[in-house]
Order: sequence, then C-alpha cells, then structure tokens
Amino acid sequence: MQTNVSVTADPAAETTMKKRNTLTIGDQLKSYARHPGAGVLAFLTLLGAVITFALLFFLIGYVLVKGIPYLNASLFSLTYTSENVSLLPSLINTLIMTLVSLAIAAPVGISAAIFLVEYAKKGSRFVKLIRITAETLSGIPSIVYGLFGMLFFVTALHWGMSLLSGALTMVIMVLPLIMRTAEEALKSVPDSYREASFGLGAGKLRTIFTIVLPSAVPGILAGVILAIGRVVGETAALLYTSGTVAAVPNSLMGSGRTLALHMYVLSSEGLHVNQASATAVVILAFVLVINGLSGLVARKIAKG
Amino acid sequence: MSENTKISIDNMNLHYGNFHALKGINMEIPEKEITAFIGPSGCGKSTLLKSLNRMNDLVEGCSITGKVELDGEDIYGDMDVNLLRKRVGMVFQKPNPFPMSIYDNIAYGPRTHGIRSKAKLDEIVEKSLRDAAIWDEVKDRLKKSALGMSGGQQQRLCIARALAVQPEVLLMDEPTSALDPISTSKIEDLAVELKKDYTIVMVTHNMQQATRISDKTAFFLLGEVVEFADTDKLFSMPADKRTEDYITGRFG
Amino acid sequence: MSENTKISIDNMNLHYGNFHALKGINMEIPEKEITAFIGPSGCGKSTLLKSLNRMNDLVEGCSITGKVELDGEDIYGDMDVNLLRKRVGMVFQKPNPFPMSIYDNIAYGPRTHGIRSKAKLDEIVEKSLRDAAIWDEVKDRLKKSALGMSGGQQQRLCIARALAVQPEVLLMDEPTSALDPISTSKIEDLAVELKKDYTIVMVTHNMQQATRISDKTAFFLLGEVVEFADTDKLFSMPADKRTEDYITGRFG
Amino acid sequence: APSGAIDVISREDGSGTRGAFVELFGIEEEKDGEKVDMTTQEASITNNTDVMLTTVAGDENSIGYVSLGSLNDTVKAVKIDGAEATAANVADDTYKVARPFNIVTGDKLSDAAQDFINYIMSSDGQDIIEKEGYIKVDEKAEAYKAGDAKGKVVVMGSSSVGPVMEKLAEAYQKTNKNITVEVQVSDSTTGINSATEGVCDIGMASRELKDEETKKGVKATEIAKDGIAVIVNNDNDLEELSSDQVKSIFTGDITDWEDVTK
Amino acid sequence: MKVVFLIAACASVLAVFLICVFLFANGIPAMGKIGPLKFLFGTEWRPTNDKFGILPMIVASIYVTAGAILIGVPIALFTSVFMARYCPKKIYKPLKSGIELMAGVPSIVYGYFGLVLLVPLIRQLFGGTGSSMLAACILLGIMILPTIIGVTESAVRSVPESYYEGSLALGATKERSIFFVMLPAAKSGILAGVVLGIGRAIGETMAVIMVAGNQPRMPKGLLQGVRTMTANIVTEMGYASGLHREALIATGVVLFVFILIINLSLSLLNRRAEHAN
Ligand SMILES: Nc1ncnc2c1ncn2[C@@H]1O[C@H](COP(=O)(O)OP(=O)(O)OP(=O)(O)O)[C@@H](O)[C@H]1O
Ligand SMILES: Nc1ncnc2c1ncn2[C@@H]1O[C@H](COP(=O)(O)OP(=O)(O)OP(=O)(O)O)[C@@H](O)[C@H]1O
Ligand SMILES: [Mg+2]
Ligand SMILES: [Mg+2]
Ligand SMILES: O=P([O-])([O-])[O-]
Repeated sequence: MQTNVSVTADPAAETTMKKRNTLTIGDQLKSYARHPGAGVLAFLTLLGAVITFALLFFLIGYVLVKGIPYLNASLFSLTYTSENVSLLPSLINTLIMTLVSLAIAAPVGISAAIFLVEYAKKGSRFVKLIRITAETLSGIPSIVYGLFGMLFFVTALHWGMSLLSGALTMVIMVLPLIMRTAEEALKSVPDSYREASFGLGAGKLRTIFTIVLPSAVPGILAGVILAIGRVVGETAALLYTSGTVAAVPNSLMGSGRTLALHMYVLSSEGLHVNQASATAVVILAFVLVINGLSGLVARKIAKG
Repeated sequence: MSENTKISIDNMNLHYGNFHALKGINMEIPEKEITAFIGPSGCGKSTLLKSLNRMNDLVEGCSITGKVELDGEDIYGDMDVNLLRKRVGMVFQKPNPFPMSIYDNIAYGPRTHGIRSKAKLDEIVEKSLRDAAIWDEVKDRLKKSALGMSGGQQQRLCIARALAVQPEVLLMDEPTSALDPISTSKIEDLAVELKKDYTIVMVTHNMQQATRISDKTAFFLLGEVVEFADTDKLFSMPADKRTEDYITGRFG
Repeated sequence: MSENTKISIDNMNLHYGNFHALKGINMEIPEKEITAFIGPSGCGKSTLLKSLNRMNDLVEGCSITGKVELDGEDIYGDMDVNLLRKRVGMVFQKPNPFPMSIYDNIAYGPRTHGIRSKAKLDEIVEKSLRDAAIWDEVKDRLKKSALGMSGGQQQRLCIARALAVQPEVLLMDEPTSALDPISTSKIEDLAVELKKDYTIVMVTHNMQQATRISDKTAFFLLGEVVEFADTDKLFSMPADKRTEDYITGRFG
Repeated sequence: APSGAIDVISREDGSGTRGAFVELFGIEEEKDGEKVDMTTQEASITNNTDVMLTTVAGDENSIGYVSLGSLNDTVKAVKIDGAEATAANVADDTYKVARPFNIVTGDKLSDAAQDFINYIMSSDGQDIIEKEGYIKVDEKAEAYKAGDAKGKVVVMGSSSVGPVMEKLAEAYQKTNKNITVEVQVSDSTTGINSATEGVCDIGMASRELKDEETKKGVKATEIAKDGIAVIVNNDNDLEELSSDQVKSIFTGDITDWEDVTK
Repeated sequence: MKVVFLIAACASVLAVFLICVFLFANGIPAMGKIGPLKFLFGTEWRPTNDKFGILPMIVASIYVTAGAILIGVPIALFTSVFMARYCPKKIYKPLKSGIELMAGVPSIVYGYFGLVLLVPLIRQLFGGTGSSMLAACILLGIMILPTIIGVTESAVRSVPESYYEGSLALGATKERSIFFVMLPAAKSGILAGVVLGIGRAIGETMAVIMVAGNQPRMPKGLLQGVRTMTANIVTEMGYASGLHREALIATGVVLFVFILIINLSLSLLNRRAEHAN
C-alpha cells in the first residue's frame, strides 16, 4: 500500500463535481430524527424566534395600520396649535432629549463599567455595592423616577419643568442599563488582548481605549440602543420633569414634550386619538433612524 | 482500497471561498496505525485533518468536492455527522477545555452519548485521565474548574476528554505543541498504546515525533500531498525532491 | 553581580493565593545572550518569565517577594511599568493577535510609543514582519484582519509585533510551539541574530531547541530552579541528578 | 337588551370625575360621619379617558362614564332620569351630573397671570368655553379689555382642563401679543401643588380643593362646569337609566344586564 | 483617569442614595401614620375612607412579574439562541433592527396594542372583561423580550467558538453544544438579562394600567383584574393629596425594597453558581 499520490487534479472534473459538505434541509431533518432531543431544542428555538417576530410583525402592523391613514402635512407644521396638533416640536424635543441624556449617560455609564471591569478588584465590597445599586436603579419604576425628578431637579434645584430636568432624570434611569451592558461587553474581551497590549508597553488607558473598547463596541452599542429606546418611549417620568409644552424651548431650561409625551397627552382625553396613532408611526420611524445611525457610528469606531 | 484501510480520501478538493486550500488529495489511512501529517505552516495539514470529521462544515464558504470514506462509507453522504464525530474524535491545536469542572469536561462526551450512571462515569473519567497522563495531577481537584490549569495540563485534559467517548479514529492537531517533553513522551507512548485499538491521525510540526511514533507520514506543501509513504521510507529515501529538501531542513 | 548581567533575580518568591509557585529563585541573566528555561509542565517557567516584565501584576492574588533588577534597577520599585514592558518585550504561548488588521497589529506598539509618521510606521511594519519570517505570506493582505491567519502565522505575527517596539530584552514563552520546523528554524536563526543587540529569555519544552540556540539554560522543577548553567555544561555534565534524569528522559 | 355580567368601568380614587359621579349618584354612604365611596371593588379602574372610551367601545357588556367634552360616537351616552347628557341640559340643571373646572392661584399673582384670568372670566373667554362643549359659569360676563402687562404665564395641571385651557390660551395670545401662555398638562394634584410652590402661575384642577390644600394659601376659582356622561357600548340597545339604577350598578348591587332591563 | 472612572461608578450609588432619601423621607412617615402592619398586610385599599392596605398590590406585582418572566424568558432565550447561532446571515440585520425597534416602542403603544388586540382576544376566548392578570402577564412578557434578547444574545456570542468546536468534535449535536456548553458558559450574561427583564416587568406602568383592570383587591384568578404596585402609584398619583399621596410614595418605597431583595438574592445566587465552578 505504498501509494505515492499523484497530485494533479483535473480542473474540469473539479468544476463539475458537486460540493459535498452542505447540509440540505432533508439531511437536517434526518439528523433530528436520529437525535430527537436536538430536534425538540431546534424546534423550540425556531418557535421562540417565530413567536418573537410574529409579535413584532403584529405590533408594527398595528401601529402602521392605525397611524398611517392619519399622517398628513399639518402634523408637521412648524408650530403647534390645538387645531393642527403638530408633532414637529415634539420630534425636535425628542431628539434633544435623547442626545442630551445619552451625552451624559453613555460616558458616565461606560466609564463606570471600565472602572468595574478594568480597575476594581474583582469581588470587592465596593464593586458589589455599585453593582447592587445599579441593579436597583434598573428596577425602579419610571413613575418613581418621575416623582424624584420633580422633587429634586424641578423643585429643590429650581430648574422648573425643563428639558434639562427631564434629561437628567433620564440619565439616572438609563445609567444602569448602559453600565450593565457595557460591563458585560468589556468582560467578554479576551484577556489575551490586554496581556498583549501591556506586553508591548502600552499603559492601562491606552489599552482600554485602543484595544478593549473597540472590541467591546457592539455590546456597548446594544446597551446604548436599549437606552435610546427607553428615553424615546418614556412618558411617566417625563410628564413630571420635562413638562408638556408643545413647543421647542429656547434653552435646555425651558419645558418641552417629547413624542411619547405628545402621544400620551393627545390620547389621554380621547380628543385627538387619530393624531396620537399617527404620532406612534413617527416614533417608530424615529427609533429606526436613531438605531441605524448608531449602527453606522459603531462601525466607524470599530474600524478605527 | 486495500484491506486494512480505515479512511480513504479520493480526489478531494477544498476551497475556502476562492482560496484552493486542498488540491486533489488522494490518501488511504490505514487502520490501527499512526499516520502523521507534516509540512510547513499554512500548507493545509489542519484543514485536511478537520475534513476527516467534518469540522470544516462549520466554516462559512468552505466547499468540498471528492470523497472521504470511513470503513467504506461516504462520510459526506448519508452518515449522521454526530455519529461520525463520535467515531472520529479530535484534539485541537489550542487547548479548549469547557468552562466546567475537570470531571464534567471528561464526562461531557459520555453523557452526550447516553451514559448516565454515576459509577460508570466515574470509571470513564478516571480511566481517560490516567490514559492522558494527568490523573495524578488532578485527582484531588476534579470538581474545580478546568480553566485554572496550565496550558500543558489543559491540553492533556482535552486529550482525556476525546478518549472518553472511545472513538475509532483519533485526530490530533499538534496535540503536544503546548507540552513539555515528559508529557509529550507520555502522550506519544499513549498514542503507540492506543493504536492497538484505534486509528490515529496526527498533525505535527516535529519531525522527530513523526519518526518516533508514526507508521506512515504524509508531507504537505501548498495544499498538495507531495508524498505519502511509510515513515521509515519517507524519512530515509524520500521519493520527491521537495520532501528531501524539507526533511533535511534545506527548505524555504 | 557579574559585569554583563542584564537581569538579576534575587531570592524571589511568588505565590498565587496560597499556592507557592516560585520558591527562592536566584538567577543572573546575561546581557545579549539567549537564556532558556526548561522543565516539566506546571513547574513555573511561564510564571518566572512573566515576572520579568511584571505581567503577573495582572493576576489577582499573585504576590511577589524578593528583588528583580534590570540593569541594576529594581523593576518592582520606582520604575514605570509601561517603560519596563517596552524595554522587556514579550511573546506569549498562545498566539494573541489583536482583532485588527495585520498592519495595525504591528503598528500598535510603535504608535503606543509615539511614532505617528506613516512612512516610518510602514518601514517598521515591513522590517518587523521580515524579521519574523512572515512578510512574504502577508505582504498582500496587510489590511486584512489578523484573525484569519493560521496558528503558525498568528504566532509569527505576534513575534513581529513584539520586535516592532525594539525592546532590550525579549521574553518568549514557547514561541515556536505552534510552528512548523521551517518557521521554527527561521525564528531560531532570528533569535541568534537578535542576540547581538538584545537579551533573550525563552521558555521551551524542546530541549533540542535549547541546545541549538541558548547560551545558558535553567532547569525548573516544582517552582524551584534546580540548575542554572551554561547550556553546553548543563546538557553534557549536569550537576544535579534530577537535571540528568530529566534531560535523558528518565523522568516522571 | 344585552345580557350577561355587567363590566363596570370606573375612574381612579380621588379623581375629580369619579368624585362628582359618586356624589351625584349617591354611590357613597355616611359612616361615622365620613363619606365612604361605595364603588364596587370589582370595577375595572382606569385613569385615562381614552382607555375608558376604548374599553367601552370594545366591550358590549360594559358601562362607564366620561367628561362631556370627551364624548364621541364610538360609545353611546344614556339618558339619566329622562335627561340627555348635553351642555344645555347641564346649564339649565335638567342634567345634574357635572363637576367644576377650577384654576388655582397663590397670593402673589403676576400682572400677566391676572390679565389672563381676566380674559378667561370675560365674555370672550366664557364663549370659548361654551364653544368647546363645557358650561359657562358666568352668563353675564363683560367683554375682555386688554391690560398693559407683559411676560410669560405658566399654567399647569389637570389634563381634563388642559384642552380647553389650550384654546383659551391660543385665543388670548392672539388678542394680547405681549404675553405668552405656556400650558403644562399633567394632573390636578400636580397643578395645585405647583401653584402652591410657585412653580407655575396658575394651576388647573378638575376637582374641589381639599382643606389641607387651601390651608397652604391657594384659592380656587371655578371657570367652567363639565358634564359627565354615563356611557355604554354602541351595540347596547339601552337608551336610558334611572339614577337609582346607575347607583345599583356602580355599588355592585346589580351585576347582570338582565336585572337592569326588567 | 482612574479617579474619573471611579467617580462615574459612584454616580449610580449617588443616584440611588438620593432616590432613597427622597423616597424614604416621604414614604416612611406615612407608613408610621397608617401603621406598618396595616399598610403592608391590609387587604383593603380605599383611600377616600383612609384605608391603605397594599397587600393586594404586592401580591399582584409578584404574580404579574412572575407570569411575565415565565412567558418572556423562554421565548427570549430561544430567540437569542436563534439570533446568535441559527439565523441566516441574510436576514440577520433586519431581524436585529426589528428587535431593537421593539425595544424603542413606547410603553403606551404597547398599552394600546394590548387594549385593542390582546384584551378583546382574551375576552372572546375566555369570557370576562379581558382586562386581567393574564393580559398583563402576556403584555409584559412581550415587552421584556427585546431587553432580554439584546443582553442574552451578546452573552451567547461572546462565548469562545472553541467551546462549540470542542463539543461538536465529541459527537454532540449542534443543539447539545449550544444548550449544554455555550449557554452555561454565558450564564452570568443571561442572568443579567433576566434581571433587567424582571426590573422592566416589575417597574412597567403605562402599559400595564391599560390592560390589567386595576381592581385594588386581592387577585382572584388569571382572568380577573389586578392592580400592581406601579399601577397603584400611577393611577392615583394624579389626584392624590395629603396622606393618600404619601401612601402612594410609601408604595414606591415597598417597590424599591422589593427590587433590592430581588437583586440581592440574584447576586447571591450568582455567587453560589460561581463558587460551584
Ligand atoms: N477559515 C478559513 N478561511 C479562510 N482561509 C483559511 C481558513 N482556515 C485556514 N485558512 C487558510 O488555509 C491554509 C491552510 O490552513 P491550515 O490551518 O490548514 O494550515 P496548517 O498546515 O495547519 O498550518 P499550521 O501549521 O500553521 O497550523 C492557510 O493558508 C490558511 O490561511
Ligand atoms: N493565574 C494563576 N492562578 C493560580 N495558579 C496558577 C496561575 N497560573 C499558573 N498557576 C499554577 O502555577 C503553576 C506554574 O504554572 P506555569 O504556567 O508557570 O507553568 P509552566 O511551567 O509554564 O507550564 P507549561 O509548560 O504547562 O506552560 C502551575 O501549577 C499552575 O497551575
Ligand atoms: Mg494547523
Ligand atoms: Mg507555560
Ligand atoms: O384627570 P385630571 O383632570 O386631574 O387631569
């Protein structure tokens, strides 16, 4: 059996030959028949996904069907009146609110996560304290944030109902979310990256900012997107802090309603329900755009 | 196909996307012997090894043509891939213990294949760890995480884990590259021991190792098998100039 | 301390929590020579190596007593640890390229130390890759991710990356354990070449490698340095019975 | 007539709408000198007019109540003791179920705020209130005469009062360009507290002030009345209920539609 | 720089501290006035008659959250496994942004969705008003999906591929490799996701009050209405004054303590799991 193998492969034969290593659906099913446990798990996985996306589909469908017929130009008038119930000022306020609260919460949250993962001694009391408080924060209902924001920012600090009061309330609300996801993302960066960087004489900061953070961007971004979602969708906490004035204020110290609040106010007395439905469509579109943009930004950062 | 062929590879080609990584491979791997793959880095040793238990199925854009047969059965045909992998076990280049206890690492395979009895599992775990020459070092911390071990210890654990499912064929991708000479020679002894019952295919960058333990050796270059012959013959009278250049270190 | 000592280790002890991993180490590592660490798995070779550029600082529960001096300066004293690590570079046992392009991997070190000029970086990248014997394989895909390379390629990339900051001392932890003989001998040649300017400390499980290239060799056992001597002497006339047993393979 | 269990929908405790409703239908009892709200514990509770409307519009067996200003044709308002729920009937007292809309002010009122209040109480303001479906409090008010105040007026509070306040503010700002009015909508209590603490100039409340609130130095002024309509599903062919029937339904004494129609 | 990170990390502690001070200062006196036992274990909530027992709301919150977790966690877990390991590349992006979109839908939209589609469905299938504990559980189960999926998926993704390969090479099926090697390895991330989900479920208000019926009496069954603690606060805060208002803030205190307890016990659990390794 001394086979000195001839090596030349006939290119023609090669191209006509079938690729062998793809699993067809039939193969897959056969395999599940042999391993019923695996089949059940695969089925459940698929079922879970189907349920989730069917729900998503219904939800979006519901919003669109209810809202699209009432989308019209007057909803986008420059200023709000009780006749046109324009959502444009609220749209702009939402943008401001999202930007301001994330501009504060994201750096603070990510920095906190960096501290927990890169600096703090694993399992120290302090880390536990921070983690527990963060988790506690994430469980506090938004109405309580609202009451707190009203008593602290609005009344005690005399900022009045204002975008700033609202934004800071939102910061406290989304901080734990960003912290927790950023922490997970940082933890999942392999230590060998850190070792390699330290081994080259890079300092801790440089290692964190050039190696660890870029690798963690997708995870961090997931947290930021969740946070955006909460800010955009929040009503209860903003009702008492940013107020419901339907105009874009001159400064952060002025009051203004976000889209979700706009929708809430329009619908609560049952007077402008259709416009409220149309607003829901705009909120969805807004969230889509913001998510898309943050995806772009993340790709930029990850690239370099 | 000769009588004692365990795996036969017939005009096999493998592409990673457009990159032609294996070119027209023909090879008959004999049963209950040790076959070594040698060759410079990037020549496709690991790739061919992985094709023998279909681990390349996981690589996106990897496409294979030609035939690979195990005991005459086409492994890219009707065969259940999980059963194939039970029959054709594998040890990787980088040690990859699971993040579980040492015990659970070893017991994972047997449990997968339906063994539930505690006594039976205990027995398998001890035997596999002994065979992999690591029992004495870990017997007192079987319940500790496997991740706290040194590189060499981790790799021997992975070998033990592979042995625990009692495969027919054992594929090893530079299994001793992270080991010191003592563990290495233990593993080498073990391999020689195991070939009484098992067919072993081993990638190695260590020609001494190949000479020491393998029965047949295949020399790879740029995705081709340049020469496949009895180890003695290949190292003493290589038929191909390139093989000669390589084994005498006159290469590259 | 003799005249040409680069690193001097004085009664150094290291604990991982309660585990006494290094016991009373004394050693003078000569400048511009290659020092090899050999010994069975788990004996503390990697641990001592890492103490030389304070990589053990990262391990929680790791505590060190005694003194380590670089050019007579206590490295656990006032010295800036980043500067220390620039001066004492390191290549790890498992290849660990960054998840970036090949180019950026190499340029990372120089950039860290303040080199911004594109031309200069290009030059360093090419030189480092050439020195690590991998330039030809990657020159056409410098902008591709380093993670798509084979194990051996990745390790050579890591060596190139370490060379790019032009350290005074180069610590290598089994740097060739994932390499084929050709790359290995290139790296060995390179090491011999480099020792003209650099001090090299290398962990190896390969005694042949130690004999081939190192000037001095330290033999470790269970956290102790059993014998530290000129390589020729250690392998031909070991002073300690245990060393003899180990190098003749009569061990374990 | 519908059959089956009656689904009672009510507003939250302390709500102005509920307060008026409970009082006017006698769904409260005197116990130990205190009035106790006897609304059945089985009633679904909502704090949102639109949820009330949507629920009643969707559930054939339901009954609820909303402000007259929010009534629309997705639901049906039933006659009470023969009187239809219209603004006119509330104004001339034939339909008795109504509650006040109040504004709340502290003792230091800015000129601008005073001017805006003057407008609300003028015939111009009262006409707007009537046009929006609420009931005037002052039939014989005089026309508004602009003052010379300048500045910003912040109005804050009840979401029930909010819509009509918004109309008032818009009309007012057209006649008096020197003053901007900012309307913040949340709820009555927030309106009252904000006025007390000086966070806003004028608070809005759709309920009477509690004693403990007036003690802190704010006073309420009624600017309008709001009728409350008892509503059922459009498929419910019931047209009329007596106030006793409404009371029995909301106290839980009657739980089935069969018992209503006989 | 370490100091900067440290200060950032302290921000959350500071926030919790401030919220504590505010909550306790407003809520504790009310509990004193009502009587702590009467407040916590009273089964009657009739603010107009000075009866402030919140036991029904406590029980309801526990039921509803448990129900939501029971419904939401399995679906979310399977979905995240799907997203991380099964989803064809081509449809991954749209599905992913779909889930992100789901997280961005405001609660009131979910509320209306529940009110208009879910409540009538339950009414038709099971009778009753439809506004019920079941409706609340399902709706919350849906609302926590994106939160849990987001965190769990990235946890599953961060498990090294070598674990997966190692398992496959032993002849384990894809499913066994994922569910018995990768998921356990991702445990801490998954748990984090579930905790976030619980937080979201127990703290959600605007949607729940639209579908839960909000009767302030002891829960009577899946198809009967319930009032959660959050719903209690939100529904009545608008008109409450005096002791009533303080009692609502005290409800917030109880909620807060609840969340503390949940977090503490989960981190205990986590620590035990880590020790076991
Ligand atoms: N997943 C992949 N996608 C694309 N190319 C790959 C992939 N895996 C390997 N390759 C390429 O295929 C070739 C053969 O790789 P392989 O890992 O089989 O080499 P090897 O002989 O095992 O080398 P080494 O000794 O370094 O491990 C290399 O050029 C490598 O870059
Ligand atoms: N981070 C750590 N925590 C606790 N113990 C450790 C740690 N790292 C290594 N050890 C232990 O210290 C001892 C020495 O480990 P080290 O990695 O230095 O061995 P080595 O000689 O390099 O072995 P190998 O050849 O297998 O790499 C081993 O017993 C190992 O289990
Ligand atoms: Mg390989
Ligand atoms: Mg080592
Ligand atoms: O319900 P309100 O009138 O207080 O908003």
